[in-house]
Amino acid sequence: MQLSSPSVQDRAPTPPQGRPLIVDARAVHAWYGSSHVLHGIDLQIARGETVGLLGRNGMGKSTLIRTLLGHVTQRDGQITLFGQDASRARPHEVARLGVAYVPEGRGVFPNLSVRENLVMAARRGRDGRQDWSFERVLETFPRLRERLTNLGSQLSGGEQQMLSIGRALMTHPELIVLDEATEGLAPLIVAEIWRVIGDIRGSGIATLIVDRDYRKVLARSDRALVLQKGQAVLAGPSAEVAADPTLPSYLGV
Amino acid sequence: MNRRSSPLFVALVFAALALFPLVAGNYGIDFVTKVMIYAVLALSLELLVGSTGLVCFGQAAFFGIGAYATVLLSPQSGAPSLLWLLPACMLAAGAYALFVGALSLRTKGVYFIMVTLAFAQMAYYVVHDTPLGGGTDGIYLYSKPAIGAWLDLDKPLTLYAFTLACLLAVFGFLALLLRSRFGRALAGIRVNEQRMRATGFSTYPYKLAAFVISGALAGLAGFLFAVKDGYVNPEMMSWHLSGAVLIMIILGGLGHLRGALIGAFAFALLQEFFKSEAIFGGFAKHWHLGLGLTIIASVALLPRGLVGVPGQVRERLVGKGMSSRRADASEVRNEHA
Amino acid sequence: MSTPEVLLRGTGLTRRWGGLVAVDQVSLALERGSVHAVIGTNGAGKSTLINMLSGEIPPSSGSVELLGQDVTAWTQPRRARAGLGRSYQRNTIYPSFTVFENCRLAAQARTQKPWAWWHSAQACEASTSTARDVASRAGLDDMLDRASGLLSHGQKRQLEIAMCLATGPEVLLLDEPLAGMGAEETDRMLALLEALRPGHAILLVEHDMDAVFRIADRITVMVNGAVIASDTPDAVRASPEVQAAYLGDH
Amino acid sequence: QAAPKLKVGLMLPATGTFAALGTAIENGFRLYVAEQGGKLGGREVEFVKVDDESDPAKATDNVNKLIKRDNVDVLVGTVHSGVAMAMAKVAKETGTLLIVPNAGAGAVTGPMCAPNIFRSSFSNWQTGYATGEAVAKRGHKKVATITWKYAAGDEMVAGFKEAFEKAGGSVVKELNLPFPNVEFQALLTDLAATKPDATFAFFAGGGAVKFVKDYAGAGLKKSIPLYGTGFLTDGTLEAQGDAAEGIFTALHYADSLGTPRDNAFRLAYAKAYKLQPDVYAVQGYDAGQMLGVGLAAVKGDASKKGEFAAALEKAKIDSPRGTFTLSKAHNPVQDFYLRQVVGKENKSTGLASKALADPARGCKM
Amino acid sequence: MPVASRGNGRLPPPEMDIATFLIQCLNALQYGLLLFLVASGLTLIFGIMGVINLAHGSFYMIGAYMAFALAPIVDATFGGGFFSTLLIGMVLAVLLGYVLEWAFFSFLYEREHLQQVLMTYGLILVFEEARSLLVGDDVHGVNPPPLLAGTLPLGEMMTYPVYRLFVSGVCLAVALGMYFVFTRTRLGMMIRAGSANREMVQSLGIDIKFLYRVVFAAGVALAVLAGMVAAPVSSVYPGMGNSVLILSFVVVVIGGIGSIRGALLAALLIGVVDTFGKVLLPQAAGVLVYVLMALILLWKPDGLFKAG
Ligand SMILES: Nc1ncnc2c1ncn2[C@@H]1O[C@H](COP(=O)(O)OP(=O)(O)OP(=O)(O)O)[C@@H](O)[C@H]1O
Ligand SMILES: Nc1ncnc2c1ncn2[C@@H]1O[C@H](COP(=O)(O)OP(=O)(O)OP(=O)(O)O)[C@@H](O)[C@H]1O
Ligand SMILES: [Mg+2]
Ligand SMILES: [Mg+2]
Repeated sequence: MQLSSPSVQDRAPTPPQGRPLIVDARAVHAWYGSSHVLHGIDLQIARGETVGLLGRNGMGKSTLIRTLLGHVTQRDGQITLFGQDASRARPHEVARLGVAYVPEGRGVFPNLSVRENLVMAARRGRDGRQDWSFERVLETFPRLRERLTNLGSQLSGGEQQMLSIGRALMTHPELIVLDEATEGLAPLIVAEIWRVIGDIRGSGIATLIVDRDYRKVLARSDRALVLQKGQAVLAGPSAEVAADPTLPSYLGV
Repeated sequence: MNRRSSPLFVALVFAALALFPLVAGNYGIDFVTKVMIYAVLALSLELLVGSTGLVCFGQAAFFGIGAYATVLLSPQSGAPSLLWLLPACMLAAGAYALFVGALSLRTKGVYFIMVTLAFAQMAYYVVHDTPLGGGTDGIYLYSKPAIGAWLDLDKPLTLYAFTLACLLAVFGFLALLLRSRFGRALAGIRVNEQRMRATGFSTYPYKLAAFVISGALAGLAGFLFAVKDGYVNPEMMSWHLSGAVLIMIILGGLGHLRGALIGAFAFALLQEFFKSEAIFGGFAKHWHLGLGLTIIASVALLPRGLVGVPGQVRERLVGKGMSSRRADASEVRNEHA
Repeated sequence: MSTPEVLLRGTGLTRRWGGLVAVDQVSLALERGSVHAVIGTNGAGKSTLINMLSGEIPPSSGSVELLGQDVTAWTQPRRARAGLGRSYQRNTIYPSFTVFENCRLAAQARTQKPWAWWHSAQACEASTSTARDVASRAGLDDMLDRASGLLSHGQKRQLEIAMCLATGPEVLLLDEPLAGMGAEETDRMLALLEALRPGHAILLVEHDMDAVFRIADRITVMVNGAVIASDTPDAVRASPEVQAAYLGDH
Repeated sequence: QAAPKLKVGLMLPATGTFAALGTAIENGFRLYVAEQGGKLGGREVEFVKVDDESDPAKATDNVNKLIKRDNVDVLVGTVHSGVAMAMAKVAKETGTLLIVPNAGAGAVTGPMCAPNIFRSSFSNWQTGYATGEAVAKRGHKKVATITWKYAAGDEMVAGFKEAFEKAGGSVVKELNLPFPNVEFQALLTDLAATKPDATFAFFAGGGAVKFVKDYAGAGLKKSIPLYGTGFLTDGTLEAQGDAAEGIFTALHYADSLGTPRDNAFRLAYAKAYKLQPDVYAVQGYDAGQMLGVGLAAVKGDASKKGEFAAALEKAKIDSPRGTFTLSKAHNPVQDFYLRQVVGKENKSTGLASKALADPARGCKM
Repeated sequence: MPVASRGNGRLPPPEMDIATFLIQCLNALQYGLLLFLVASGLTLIFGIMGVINLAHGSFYMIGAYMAFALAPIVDATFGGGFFSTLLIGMVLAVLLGYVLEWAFFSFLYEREHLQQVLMTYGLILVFEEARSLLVGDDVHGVNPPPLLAGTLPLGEMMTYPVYRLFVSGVCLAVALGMYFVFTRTRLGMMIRAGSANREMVQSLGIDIKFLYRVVFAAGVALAVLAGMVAAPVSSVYPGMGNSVLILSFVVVVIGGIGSIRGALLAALLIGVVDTFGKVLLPQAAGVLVYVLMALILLWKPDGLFKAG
């Protein structure tokens, strides 16, 4: 398997044998203007796998995600998604390959009603799956059902978060990318989200997750990657990462 | 992004304007006087659009009111004194701005644009459809204002110097204003009014003050225009002029005082250039085409307007692409999405 | 200890959005020297409550009292000048300004002097030093000259708090200040709140229960607009009602 | 040795609504100069052009451009009255010769009149007055008027009313709509409810086309005969189609007058420009003639304004429209034809008014 | 001397019988519908896409000139007269819109909105001049198709052109169609979403560039359709685009940006105010529309119908 940055050669993220890789990114660099934000990061995600992405504020987690998704155009490196070269792919092409995105800050459409936010996103999965129906999303987040006709801008912060996740599910992704998806959610709902993540993992959907609750992330993910100033400083099976004595220093705890 | 105007450039411009009469003929002086008046008008609008984020589409009304006041307040015989006439005209324009601003600042964004247009159109129809200001044919100014014998605006050179002084004064005043606390508060209002209110700025009076100042300065431009032409006409208040001034400041580059200056000159010179029979011969009558294409090209190639040109050249030389700017802009925009 | 001084009091606050009662007859008092946490399910009306207290939206009914004065009819800026500061759940910053200017402008609210148009704003010592101070307290020392729109999400959250502090409020209404912050920043923020506690009255809306139970002196729990409990942290944690509606197995 | 060239400043609309009129005037003017071998008063003519955009707010600048920058000897222009007023003011102040080839504002040869200002076209009052006489003569008693609410419209209606009431008729309704609004339906309904004997209308260009079509479309053409000053159907017949058929208008020119002078002019014009001339072309042509006459008298020296004016005041201009002279205020004293639209032409049916002179109210000269 | 004429403008106050009143109502309705049609393209490009499109008037003008200049060519090659001209004109308009978006607008979305003002201003100048070069500066009339050329009797002495009914019909069809597409279809939702957050729309697998290109083309096609349909009623003349531009913005803004219902209602309201204003308050007819707009926006700062 490929190795990530030199310092972690011995702990390269090795996905479980036999499962096909749906994300295979190697030596990813990214820039915002003249500032070099990502310095050669490797990331692999296999089908159905949950991968956690950790690091302090401003270390490049979101940038890595946005680079994989094609939103950061100043990038370098080799990105393969579902076996296809996506190094230069545009965001909508990435999405159509089966990647859904729940961005930090939620990205709810403020001028669309809750129903419209959901309905507009609906799409069949790669294999024709349509198990995440409108109804099922509303069952998962009952609060949304009460707010169906409200505009996105009229929702509480947590409601927006639910809507954003629900909307991602409506696209029937193979990989769902959650950037701080539990931000602003009540503990009960957070538990529910983690349960849903577990569910979708069970149904073979892979997850790339960023969350401030690093313990939960490490506990619920298969593998994890820790970023520090745009470099991968720790990578490997989550249990190993969790046990690593240097982890607290990278997370500032 | 701090918006420091480059003082050297501005100083050079004003120096060039001061020396210009030495080399120019009658027409040149006339022409530059006109452009300087438009520059004053553009500066007045820049205060609203570029600095406060209030896109006013009725600036011509304040301009026109200043001009009409000049003519209507002037006595039939004998030169009126500049000392009271000028303030009176600015006051008249400012008073209408107070009225318009007090009402239209209740609205935002495009709605604000349209309400200011509506009030400007009302002023337009008052002079257009009533005998007050001579109707559609306009009215004449009989004698031009003066202060005693030493400042007689009837003399083109005196008018030139006076206009230049006004332009300099307005520019200097606005430059000071924008770096003051008042100016920073306006900038804050442009970027995020909600936060301004939450931190304790009563934004309405701030915006209203900016609106009135802007209106009065537009009135000053109107005064100068009426004095220069000695003739006013309802078309001075039409939305075409409001639009043209807006075009000037966008072309020059929003958010910079010198952008208004550059824009006014660029717009006027471009028109003259494409209208010139000496260069284009018979095709000069199709000057709209050349002007239009130039404007389109400038939007495509100069994302920051004319003021951004030096920066772009520098970036080119250093070999830094424009993509960084784009990433920045989209990021900043999404913040409000 | 003398009887605690109530700095901000909301009485019978109600807000309707069409048919929805977002906040229903909520009363609470914020005392100097204490942190009062408001927790509750999503959409319970916590942000709406803050909006009413800070004057961002008018209540459908009820009243607000600030430093002993009835301020229900006051505009938001006026309340802010009287010593009420707030942060937003969604970043509400000046994205095109530098971090420093964001803080400085907020600090300027205390010394507005709009008529002094010949004085440069940057020359105002009071606001520049306050700006540096609050930026450093929020952990943004290194970023003073960065355009704030280009910060990472968590950094923007830090800035949000810095701007709230810059106005030097006596009463702070913080809407999920810890959301989006990493562990290190969370600790820093809690320490900051701890340091602010004496002399200030703080309303903290948060979903991070560890943090809430660590710092709150009193907790109000809201569900569907109504208060279902308002008590000491221990009592709230023990309440079966609160556990069922909000905490779960926390 | 050759005298220096005579600089003629043409200030006409090249863009905007009046562009076509500007072209016709320029063509007419150039035709006359060409007929004279490119020379007037012994001096070769050189043209300097400015597009006035029909914008009075820019008018003073544009005139200054011609006078101060290009140092023209003579100014010719323009179509729009507001612009012409600004031109007249500058001409009056600087003493530059000005010939107005269209704009009918009363003031140009009224309060603004000056020894160096001339008009080769008409005054608004004149056209209205001539129409008023004709409508009265055709036996109508109660008339409604309709026009845009701006100076030209007001002046024409005033002229019309003066003549019509003098002849014993009465104007029962005066309808206005804001310039340049072209939604006539409401006023047509109002007109139908008023039931006058006839309607007098002034519109021009696109507005005239739409008005005539709407008038016919509303079925009023049959029940309430439509009259107008000639602009209602001049240069617009192709666009108006059948709707204009039979309409009577009065103007100082008509298609196929049939006089030898007119035939020669039309032939020459058609040959030069592959276009049929219209009244604007005639006005341009006559502006050229007037300049020729004046310059001949001063041997090409445009600075001798007194002699120039004296010569013109005595002259009989042999225009395609018929000979005319100039009034004291320098406005043509001319015949007006009552024309009827037949086929695609404004055919003269006789005189509406003979040698009609503008009263030049307010002119002190 | 008859009493009726007592000097300029001092005529007896207008009075109206029932029949006249009803006819005026019809006029108001018809004018309002025409206004909506004219503004429909702007509702799309400006109201929904959020592009400040000053060139709307130019697209309208292009449509009108197409109706004039294209008709003989189409009739000669394909036959079918008016209706095939409409069809072919629309196809050309879509192409034009598509190319324009690609060449001039695709890079503007990420910039400051006022840059669009500058761009579309440049386009106005170019289009107007191109028109002058290609078809000249003359005024032209366009005849309604023979099928719709008749008139219906109305009141005692008036008639009503059938073609105007057709125009109203087209307008209603356009209004209904737009309303349906934008509020009821996913396409409409995507378009509205795109105006709020382009990046997120892309993340949902939608090619926003293509989508917006198509929408822009549709907006241009609507403006051109309006021009072609209105040509027989309004005739064809230089500067005609200018004269509808502001009024179209007024319609969109009074209605509430992004609301098609609002735009329709606003157009009808303007129709009523303009029609009755001209008759009952002729002195102020020019400003009435602006007074109306100012009043409505001061009363409802977000227009009649807030978008949603
Ligand atoms: N559009 C941008 N332009 C320039 N710099 C940026 C931009 N967006 C982010 N950055 C910078 O890049 C770095 C990485 O940011 P990123 O958003 O990836 O961090 P993050 O790990 O997601 O942090 P957080 O936990 O706070 O969301 C930060 O230092 C940030 O300031
Ligand atoms: N402008 C509005 N129009 C209509 N409903 C609104 C509006 N703003 C908020 N609401 C509704 O009011 C309720 C309370 O919202 P609020 O934002 O106060 O919740 P909250 O307690 O802060 O929730 P969270 O923890 O998720 O942020 C929600 O159901 C929300 O949808
Ligand atoms: Mg992030
Ligand atoms: Mg909230």
